Amino acid sequence: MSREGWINIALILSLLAVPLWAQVADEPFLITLSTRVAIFALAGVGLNLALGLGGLVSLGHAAFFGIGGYAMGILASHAQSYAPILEVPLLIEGTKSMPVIWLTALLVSGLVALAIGALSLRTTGVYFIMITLAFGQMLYYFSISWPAYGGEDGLPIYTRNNFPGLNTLDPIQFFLISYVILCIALVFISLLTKSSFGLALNAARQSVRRVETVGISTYRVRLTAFVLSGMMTGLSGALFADLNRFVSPSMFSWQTSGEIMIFVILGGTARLFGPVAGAALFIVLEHLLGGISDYWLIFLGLLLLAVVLFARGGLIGLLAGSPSRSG
Amino acid sequence: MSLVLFIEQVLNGFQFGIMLFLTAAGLTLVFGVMGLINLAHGSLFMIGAFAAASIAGWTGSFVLAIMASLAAAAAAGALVEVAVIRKLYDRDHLDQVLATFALILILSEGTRWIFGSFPLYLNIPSYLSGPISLPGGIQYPLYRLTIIIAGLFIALCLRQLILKTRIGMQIRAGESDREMIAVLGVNISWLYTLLFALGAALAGVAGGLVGALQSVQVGMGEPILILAFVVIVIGGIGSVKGALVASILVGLTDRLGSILMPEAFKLFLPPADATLMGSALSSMLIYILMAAVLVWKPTGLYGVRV
Amino acid sequence: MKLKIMLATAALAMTASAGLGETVKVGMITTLSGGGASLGTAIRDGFMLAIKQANNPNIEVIIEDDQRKPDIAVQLADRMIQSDKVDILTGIVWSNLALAVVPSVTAQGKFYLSPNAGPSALAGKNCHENYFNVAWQNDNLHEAAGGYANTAGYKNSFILAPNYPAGHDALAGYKRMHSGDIAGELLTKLGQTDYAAELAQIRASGADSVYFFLPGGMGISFVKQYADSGITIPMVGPGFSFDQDMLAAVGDAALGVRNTSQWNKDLDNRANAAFVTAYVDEYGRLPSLFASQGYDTANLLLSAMAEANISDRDAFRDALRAANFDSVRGDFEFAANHHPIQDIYVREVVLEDGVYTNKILSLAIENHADIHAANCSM
Amino acid sequence: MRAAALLVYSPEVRQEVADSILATEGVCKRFGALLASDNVTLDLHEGEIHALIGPNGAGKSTLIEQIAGAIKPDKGKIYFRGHNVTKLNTAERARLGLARTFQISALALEDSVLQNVILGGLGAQGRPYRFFKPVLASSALRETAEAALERVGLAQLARTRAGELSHGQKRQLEVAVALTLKPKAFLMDEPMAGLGSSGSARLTTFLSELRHEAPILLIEHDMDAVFALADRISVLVYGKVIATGSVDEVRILPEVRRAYLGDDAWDC
Repeated sequence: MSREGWINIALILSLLAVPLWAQVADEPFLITLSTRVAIFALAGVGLNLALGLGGLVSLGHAAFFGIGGYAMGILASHAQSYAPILEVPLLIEGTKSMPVIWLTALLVSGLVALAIGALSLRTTGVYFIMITLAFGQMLYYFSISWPAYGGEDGLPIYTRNNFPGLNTLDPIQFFLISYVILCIALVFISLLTKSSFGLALNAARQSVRRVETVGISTYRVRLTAFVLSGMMTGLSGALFADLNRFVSPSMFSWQTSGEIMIFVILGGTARLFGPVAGAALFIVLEHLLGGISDYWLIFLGLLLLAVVLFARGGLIGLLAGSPSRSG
Repeated sequence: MSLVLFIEQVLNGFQFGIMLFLTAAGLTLVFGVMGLINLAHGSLFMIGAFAAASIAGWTGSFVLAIMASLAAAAAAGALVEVAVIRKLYDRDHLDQVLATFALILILSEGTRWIFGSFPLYLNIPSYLSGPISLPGGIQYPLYRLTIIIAGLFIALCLRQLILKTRIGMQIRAGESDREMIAVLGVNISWLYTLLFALGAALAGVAGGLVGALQSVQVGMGEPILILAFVVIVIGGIGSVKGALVASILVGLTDRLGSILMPEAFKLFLPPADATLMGSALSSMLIYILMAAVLVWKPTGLYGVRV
Repeated sequence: MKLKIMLATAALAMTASAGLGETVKVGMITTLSGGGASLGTAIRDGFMLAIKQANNPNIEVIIEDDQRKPDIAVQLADRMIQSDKVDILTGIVWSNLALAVVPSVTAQGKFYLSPNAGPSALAGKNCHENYFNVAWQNDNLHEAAGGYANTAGYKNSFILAPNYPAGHDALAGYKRMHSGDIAGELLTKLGQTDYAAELAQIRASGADSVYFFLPGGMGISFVKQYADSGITIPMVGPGFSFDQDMLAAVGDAALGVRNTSQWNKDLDNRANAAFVTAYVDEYGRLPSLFASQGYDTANLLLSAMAEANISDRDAFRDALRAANFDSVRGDFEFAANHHPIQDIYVREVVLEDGVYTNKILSLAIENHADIHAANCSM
Repeated sequence: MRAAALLVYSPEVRQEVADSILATEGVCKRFGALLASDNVTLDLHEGEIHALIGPNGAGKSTLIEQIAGAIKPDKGKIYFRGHNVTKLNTAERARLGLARTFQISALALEDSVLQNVILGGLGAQGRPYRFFKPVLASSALRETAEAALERVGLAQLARTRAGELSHGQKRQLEVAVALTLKPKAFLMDEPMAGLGSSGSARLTTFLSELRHEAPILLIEHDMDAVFALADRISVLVYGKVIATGSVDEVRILPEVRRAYLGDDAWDC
């Protein structure tokens, strides 16, 4: 196995080992932090599909993160108040069941990604970056000013949603749920990278003309990737909302988009485990630097700058050397 | 709505648009010539406002304050260009987005470190304060009128600079063909630093001028940054003329939208709901405008580059 | 930022209030970085001043910055409860952060003492026995402004606020108490900094007064632009837009503006005089409304510690409910929903020895409690 | 089968062009003041190599781009296999069987040579939307790809990254990708450029055979290759076709003599 492969295994195992140890040592907060890492990593894995593999620099992925969060918030709040979401033309009731919420989050964020992607992918380069940012802002302002679900105050959900057979309020069990979903996403991406679709998407990033000339529509390939990417980020948003038992418009803010992007870059763009390493590093930094100074964001900025300027492969790139793409 | 009120709102839209133009012009020039997308442009706007507030507090002179905003932002721009931006020209947009995002964190928190968390004081000088009467019985604040005139003057200077001077020629050469300016024997890195500082100075002046109207505080640059991006994308990235047209368009849409949307909804909704719906929709209006323009013309109104 | 304050045990003998020996751990989550940092800093400074004065060795305070982000606040609350094992949380400035944090804190059996945010949900339907608000319910100052408008004889007010829940509550609060007409009502964009369009509408509306709720930088921008617009009708706002830490940035534009507040530095009571002097000595600036709320919050906590052990939740809760402390705002008691019943004043912005500050004009409403208590089943 | 589906787009089948596989009819394209294609009408028959020659800037590449579907003509129609394809985009025309190689190589340079060729096979299959099965595990795709590489002589380099290939090898790879599409016609934009003389000679032999699989519309500056290969030649000047005919007919035209045989140089 390659060096990167070993690093990946070490990474995913330590993400499991830390909370398990914390469970034994009675450090529940460490479990919460690890859950956060797993959920952010999932958001990053989603973005990385569009950004790393597809070369689509989306500065609007907070839109899907937020949609996933609100899918959870709206369903759970209606279940809490026993008020149906919709009565006409058909009865839709709220739910506290995680699998149903996840499916809804996947479906809705997928549909939103389809709409945003269909328009945004007509443009390229900076225009694409900016139009995705604009769609994110649109949803942000909408979520703030629409009072039905709390507006800027957000929407608190008093108890965590249910998963059959598990006690989700137990931190370690909720961690395991998030961890397993992250692992499934990683397996999916690793298969996708080697699949027909992965080949076409990767080639479209390198040369649009090449792909078009063999009769494959790059627009459709990219749109598919964008939708899948949005769905994964949407699912992570639903989990994040469940972790906090709260959703708010700040999930939609452009800083959230920036942070998800930071996870990807810190870890290493287009690396399978890049977002995992990046999210872990970000959370650790947030805690270490946050303890040192009120002005810790300066240090985060400097570090980020150093990674972009001098360590382009990110954390995994530093440890594993340059990637071997050919296969 | 009365005609006087409508005209006043149009003037407000113009004034808002002119401010956006000053911020967006530098951004679009830097992209057009260097191909660089700079998220930290809003921080230069903020630096201009802080410099103006400091100098105004120290000397009491508004003119000196505005000159300071120009000088400080230009200096900060040049410094940032030499230290960081220069290494980003031949990188892809992703690296540029990330590096300049990092610069926002550094510049914002650095400013807070130096100036503290409390907003600073900067006010309109007495000789520009208060409203004046325009023909037709319109009362309009003199300071805002000054901003419109000063902004148009700066836009005109910029046009002359680009069309009539040697530096302008080099800039235009750089826009059409980056290798060309090397052939002309121009010191490119010097030209780039100068151009970046020029863009920063424009943003800084905008910051100083706007600072007198609003609150000078950390984070004031981000909302204006996003609006400036909307402007240059609508105008076509790299086109100064496009930026001017789009600025006015965005300014008018935003100002008139926030007034007309609730009124329009009142035609078929109860007033409270109409205010709510209208306000919600008007806050999204310029983004809807941008999406519509891009769907219609994927490279903006005056854009040619892809 | 992590700041553990453990006061010297040597001081134990000297303090009269430290009657009971159990250590109380307090977690303060507040905004210390970014745009809203001035509010959190003031709350922290007021709170810590009271702690320092009490010199009680049995209290330990952990302070963390929430960056004004709800998810960070939730994470900090989880950490403080799970790792640091705090008994009491406090410090949150913003309603949306409080709504994210408070329900889960109280559900886990911890106390939350709010030094600022008082969203209506927590005062009404979702009130909780472990939640105490030491500042106000969000509507209070707006209601007081509506009441003041009646006494001042304003018949036709133009009102505006940002389009978000606290803004909607503000306008509703004003209208609840104001008996005159509404000349116009506007919801502005959150974070908006240019109010030219709104000012033009105010000018055209024929209103005889303006009431606005625009917190933070929005308020500074509005007041400056209002002063420059040539509009001469009187303007009224809630106290936090004309707070001590803000006034320097507004300058002359604020002079003469009436605003409502439950506290001011010239309130005539002994606790307040001592607080103002000590605050100026400690930090070299005049205290703000937020600082006074932080100070009261700490003193409420200290008063409960003097009467009950934290391990006896019921006794401690009773001690808190009794509110047996000298509030800097004078009389203070809790309503059934654990929100204050208090007097609210009208202040005017003045220039005193070259410093912009407020002075009290009159009482706006007396012994005021919020209306949401009716929805609270406690 | 795909072609049949596309008939829905293009019900219009013109008799006069039905016997040619590819045809343009009155194609015009203007860029500002420059008329890049001026009423261009030409066609490509089964089994032939039709060469397009002309000085630099005559609009040869613009014409190829329009035939391939990358640029839309302002006026005129393009027919392929009897269907009006003017409104179809590049990918749709490629799926009808129009293969193309580029003047400046367009390859996925980070990918291996094999991956580049497999992409062609994927396009020909029309099914890139498979997310789970490793693409290299498909024996059908691999065999087609390896056969194509064998034909152009790149079989040994299958695992090399495309970016590491020499200029000539990249050209060969482009041809290999085009082969996997099992095309009905080729568009080739200066395939000889940058090849050494031995490379040129090899490619000439190869193309000479290839025309029997599918006809080739060829842009080429190497006149020796053109005269050796072409069945017909069209001369394009200022966007206009000034002559079409056999090698011998075109060779004696005064314009061509001036341009290519040293009487005068248009190129300068």
